[in-house]
Amino acid sequence: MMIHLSPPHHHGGDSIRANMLAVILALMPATACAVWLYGWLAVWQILTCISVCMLGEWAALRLMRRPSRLHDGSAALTGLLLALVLPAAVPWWMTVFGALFAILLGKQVYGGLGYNPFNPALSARVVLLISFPLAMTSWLIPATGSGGLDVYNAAQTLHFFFAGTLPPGLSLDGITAATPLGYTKTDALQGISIPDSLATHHYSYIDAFIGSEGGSLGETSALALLLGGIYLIARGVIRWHIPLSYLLTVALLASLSNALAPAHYAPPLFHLLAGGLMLCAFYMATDPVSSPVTARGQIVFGAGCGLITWVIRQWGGYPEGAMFAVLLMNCTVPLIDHYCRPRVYGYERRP
Amino acid sequence: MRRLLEHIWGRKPFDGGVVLDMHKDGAQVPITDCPLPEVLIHPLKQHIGETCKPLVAVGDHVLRGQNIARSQGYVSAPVHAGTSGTVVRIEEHPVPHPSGLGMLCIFIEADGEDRRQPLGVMMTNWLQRDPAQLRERIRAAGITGLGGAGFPTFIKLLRDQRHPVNTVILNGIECEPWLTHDQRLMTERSDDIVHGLAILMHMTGADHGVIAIEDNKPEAIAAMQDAIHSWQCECEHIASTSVRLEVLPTRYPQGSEKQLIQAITGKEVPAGKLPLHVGVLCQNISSTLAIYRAITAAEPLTERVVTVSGQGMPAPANLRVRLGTPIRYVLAHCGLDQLDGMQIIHGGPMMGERLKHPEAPVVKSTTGLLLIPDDTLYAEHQPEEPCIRCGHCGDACPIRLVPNLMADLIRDQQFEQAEGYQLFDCIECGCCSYVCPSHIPLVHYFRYGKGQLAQLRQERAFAEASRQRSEQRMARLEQEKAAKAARRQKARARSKVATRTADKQQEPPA
Amino acid sequence: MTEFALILVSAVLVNNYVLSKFLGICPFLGVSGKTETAIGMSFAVMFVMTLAACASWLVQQFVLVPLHLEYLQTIFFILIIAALVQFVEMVIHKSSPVLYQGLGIYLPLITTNCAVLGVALLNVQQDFSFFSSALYGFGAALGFALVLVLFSGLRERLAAAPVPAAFKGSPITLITAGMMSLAFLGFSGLVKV
Amino acid sequence: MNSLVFAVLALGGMALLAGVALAIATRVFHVEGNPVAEQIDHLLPQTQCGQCGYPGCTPYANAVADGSADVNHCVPGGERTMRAIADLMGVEPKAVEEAAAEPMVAFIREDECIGCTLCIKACPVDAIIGAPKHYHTVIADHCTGCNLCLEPCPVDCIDMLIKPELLEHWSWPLPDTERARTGLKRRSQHAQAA
Repeated sequence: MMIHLSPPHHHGGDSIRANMLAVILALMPATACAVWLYGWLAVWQILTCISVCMLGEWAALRLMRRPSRLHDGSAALTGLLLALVLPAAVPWWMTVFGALFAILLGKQVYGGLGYNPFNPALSARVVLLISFPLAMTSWLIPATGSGGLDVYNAAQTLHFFFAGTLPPGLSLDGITAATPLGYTKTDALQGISIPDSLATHHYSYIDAFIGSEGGSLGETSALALLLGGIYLIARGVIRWHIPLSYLLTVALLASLSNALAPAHYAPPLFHLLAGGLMLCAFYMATDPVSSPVTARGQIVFGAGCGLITWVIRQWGGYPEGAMFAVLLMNCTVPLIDHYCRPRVYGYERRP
Repeated sequence: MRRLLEHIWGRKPFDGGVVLDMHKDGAQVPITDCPLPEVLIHPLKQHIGETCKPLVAVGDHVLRGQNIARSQGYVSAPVHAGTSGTVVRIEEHPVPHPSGLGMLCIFIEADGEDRRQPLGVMMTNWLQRDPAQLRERIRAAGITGLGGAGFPTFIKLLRDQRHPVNTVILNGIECEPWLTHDQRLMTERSDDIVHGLAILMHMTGADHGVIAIEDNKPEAIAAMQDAIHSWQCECEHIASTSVRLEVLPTRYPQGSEKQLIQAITGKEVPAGKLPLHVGVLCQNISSTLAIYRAITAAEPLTERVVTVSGQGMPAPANLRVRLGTPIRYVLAHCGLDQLDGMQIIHGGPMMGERLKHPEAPVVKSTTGLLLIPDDTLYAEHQPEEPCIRCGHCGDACPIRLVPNLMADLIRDQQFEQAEGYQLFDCIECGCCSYVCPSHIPLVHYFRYGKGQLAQLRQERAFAEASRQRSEQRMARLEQEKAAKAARRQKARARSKVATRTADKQQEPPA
Repeated sequence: MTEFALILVSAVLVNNYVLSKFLGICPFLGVSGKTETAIGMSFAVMFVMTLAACASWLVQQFVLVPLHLEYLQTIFFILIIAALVQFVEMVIHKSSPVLYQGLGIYLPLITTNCAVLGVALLNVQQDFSFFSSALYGFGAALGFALVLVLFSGLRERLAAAPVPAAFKGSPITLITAGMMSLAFLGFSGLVKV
Repeated sequence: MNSLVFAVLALGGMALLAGVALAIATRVFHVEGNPVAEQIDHLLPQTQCGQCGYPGCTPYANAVADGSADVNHCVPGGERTMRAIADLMGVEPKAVEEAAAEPMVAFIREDECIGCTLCIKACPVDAIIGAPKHYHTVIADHCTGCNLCLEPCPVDCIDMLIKPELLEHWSWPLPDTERARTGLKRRSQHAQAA
């Protein structure tokens, strides 16, 4: 039997592993930020997520008698991403459930790497949010904030994380606070205008940019996420189309609405820095497997994400819409791929 | 102005493409002659199009340059004897083809005299000749695109009133790694090349001649610059024409005709059309030299320059090889007797084919022979992993296809859908496979898909023809049956009448 | 104006018939194998649903209410829907035999599509005006079509995926539908209806 | 009592109305013949071999179109034809019962042929030529390899030969990678399971 090898007989040397490691590297600033804000709690959270994801992947592939793919780092990346979108105060079993959901139902059920239509980390995040709405919307006040909690040393956080017991004298209400998206939403329901709401909660753009405020582990610091995102674009791991069109759409819609009715619509910068938008724009929406492949398709995809994010934030029942937006747009990827192909050389029109 | 803007914006001269390690090891090695082997092997098809028909029989004595196989059909190029000698065999022999299958070849045993038979008169006064006459000479000389594709050259030189050619582009890009033969030719025979360009411009009536070279060949650029200058001094009388040198940034696959035209003129060749339709003629350097020789020296195409290089080659060489020389002989001349553990690539690493039999001869489309150790080659072909849809393949595609989606469709045997993604526009440059982080052999999938589609077409056509024949047969049988029935009825009627008349008393049977 | 927009948004996204009300699952799973068939089915359902919403409103207002026959609602509505479906079936058979083949049994089954009957009954329940019910019917059909077409795209992609043997076929389809439903939950609370 | 009459009348009237409307629609949208049968016929390889149990390709196409035959009876068409038909009919693909053999072509050993013309009569595509008492020969380009001429030959002088592989007709095989192979295997398993 003759083996036919087709040209090219030359390869550029790129690999899946290199791509995944680059994304993990790009997430390092955000991870560092999470540790800075939530101390040991963040460490336990992240380690649990990553190890459970890798374990789940190993077991699933083992069960299906398929070769192990742990070496390519995709499971670790899913774990890290999931950890970064979870609130710090989530108990361990929720984390484990989320991680297993991400790997098993988000990814392996579809045939493993490359076939999942939805972003695994985000689908797990949404399942957790819908199943445990209270736990998933309790945001710990960061260590650098006013709380000054001593839950942030190794032993007590372990206790808190695994047994769920708080140190004596502390109640969960006392150590949690709403995120800017959360309090503007609840205030809006009580008829308080956005500027007033922001003023009463001492909102500051600088804090939001650096990330010293409540939120999920890794999504608070826009600065750290931006650094990683720019690194990814510069290295050519992701393209600029999705993040740019995503962020631009949100900014555009926010500035238009804010200009028309500043009392009801938050300013664009608030939207850009708030919630999981940055994380979703640079790391979730750009997940290559669940996003369109063509440049034109990616722009459409990003714009769709932006539109849905803004609509849900503005009028929806949930304060944050970024993860729903990405998941919803993930549904449309096959159609976008099919209809947004570029014009082929030598043809007048696009197919 | 456009160029300046592009320079500021840093626009790529064409879409997609990749930057490769060029490995132009043989760039400084002058062209030398490869000695004549004892037996030359001439395959009957060395071009795109119809197979030729032999004009000689076993035992015939032929001269170098004698036409030994006539072209059949329009898209075809005749074959000429590589040296003087005797036809010893006409039989199947391996040829450079990815299938490794053989083809009918004419074997000529050299008599060592190497006597020539010219094609006709030497047309040194080509400027006074009719372009149609020159075109016929090029056809008769058996010249094909020597850049590797092997499309008969004369077809591109059609003078069409509706599509006047205004620019002739000489393709001195040589964007494949390792290959250096065109670069050496431009350095060593720049004057002849410029004359060849002038012939092409005369034939097509073009006003502009462009010689395109990538910026990694400074010597060739300098030589061509001098040649253009001296030619311009020589022919000041042809004032309306202009010849210039275009130095382009190095990028693969700039040497592909369509991409080069886009890089130089900014225009795209419409799908399914020739460059003629955008007023451009694109010609390879080697082909241009062959045209120059065919017209001024009445020499048909019997030799070409081949680069012998690669990781497994200690000293790279640029050899002038007689067409039909067995590849094993060429390699032996370069000091490689032992081919174990070596793979031979026929052509460049990006588009060349792995050669299955070193006994195969050098043919018109042999641009280079690369010797690559087994391990090195297999390291380039790593096992395929799942597609992560990163889209790098689409970014690298010079014709803006979506390779990963096409490969998915082909893997799923949905060939017609893949065709809807313009599968047949793929030029198989290999950029997509080169950049793929999952090591998916995309080009291989596309070739498989194209082959399956062609087969499907063929089967459909055959089925349609069979159906028609079957229907005709049915109609005929039907007709015969009807005729028979009619005859029988007539006969019965007649016999009835006969019985009645013979036996009037008796009742006819019920 | 705002009211109509809200009805439309609510019917298409928030209270999507397939993903939030879980009506019309049968054709949703049955004809979503190929995008082309799904688009054909979408148009058929859109046509039937909008007309059924209009016709059932008319019947309700001018036949059932005056004659005090509200208890016969279901039978009357099914009669109307069945006639409409028969008509659509004939049109499709004439205009596109391939689509007719592709839709197969699911085309006549629009008759028993609970989404269509659901629209007719909900219109009555919500006391919509004629235009509102037509719009609601159209919106619901649009939502059905949107989800069906998106889902068919996903399923085409899934067809080539090496899904583990135990999950091949219906399981993975249902899981994917569940995922979509999860994503559509993001729209909840968008319109307070 | 009254309301019951009303109910019956209203429902009956409604049904009558719908019935009349549909009757008119039937007239307007009447469909002649079965266009799907023709499309199926175009997908079949037209070997006219009868291995499907029908006397030719067109009868089989008609049978598939009206639902009386399965999509998997065409042996020479192989899996590809079956898939194409299943696609067109919108049914699940099924495994073809027998594996398609390599493309064959009939060849008559002329020195043994007695010129009986039986094979000529048997050939469904008129690919055999010859006159009574003269050698017959097969037009290789027209032969569909259906084997129908083997049976009637009284002296068994017809051979089925494998069509030679020509360089011009060679096409690239599927890449020899694990993924491509499992893909192919998956498809055939799927077809068998269905």
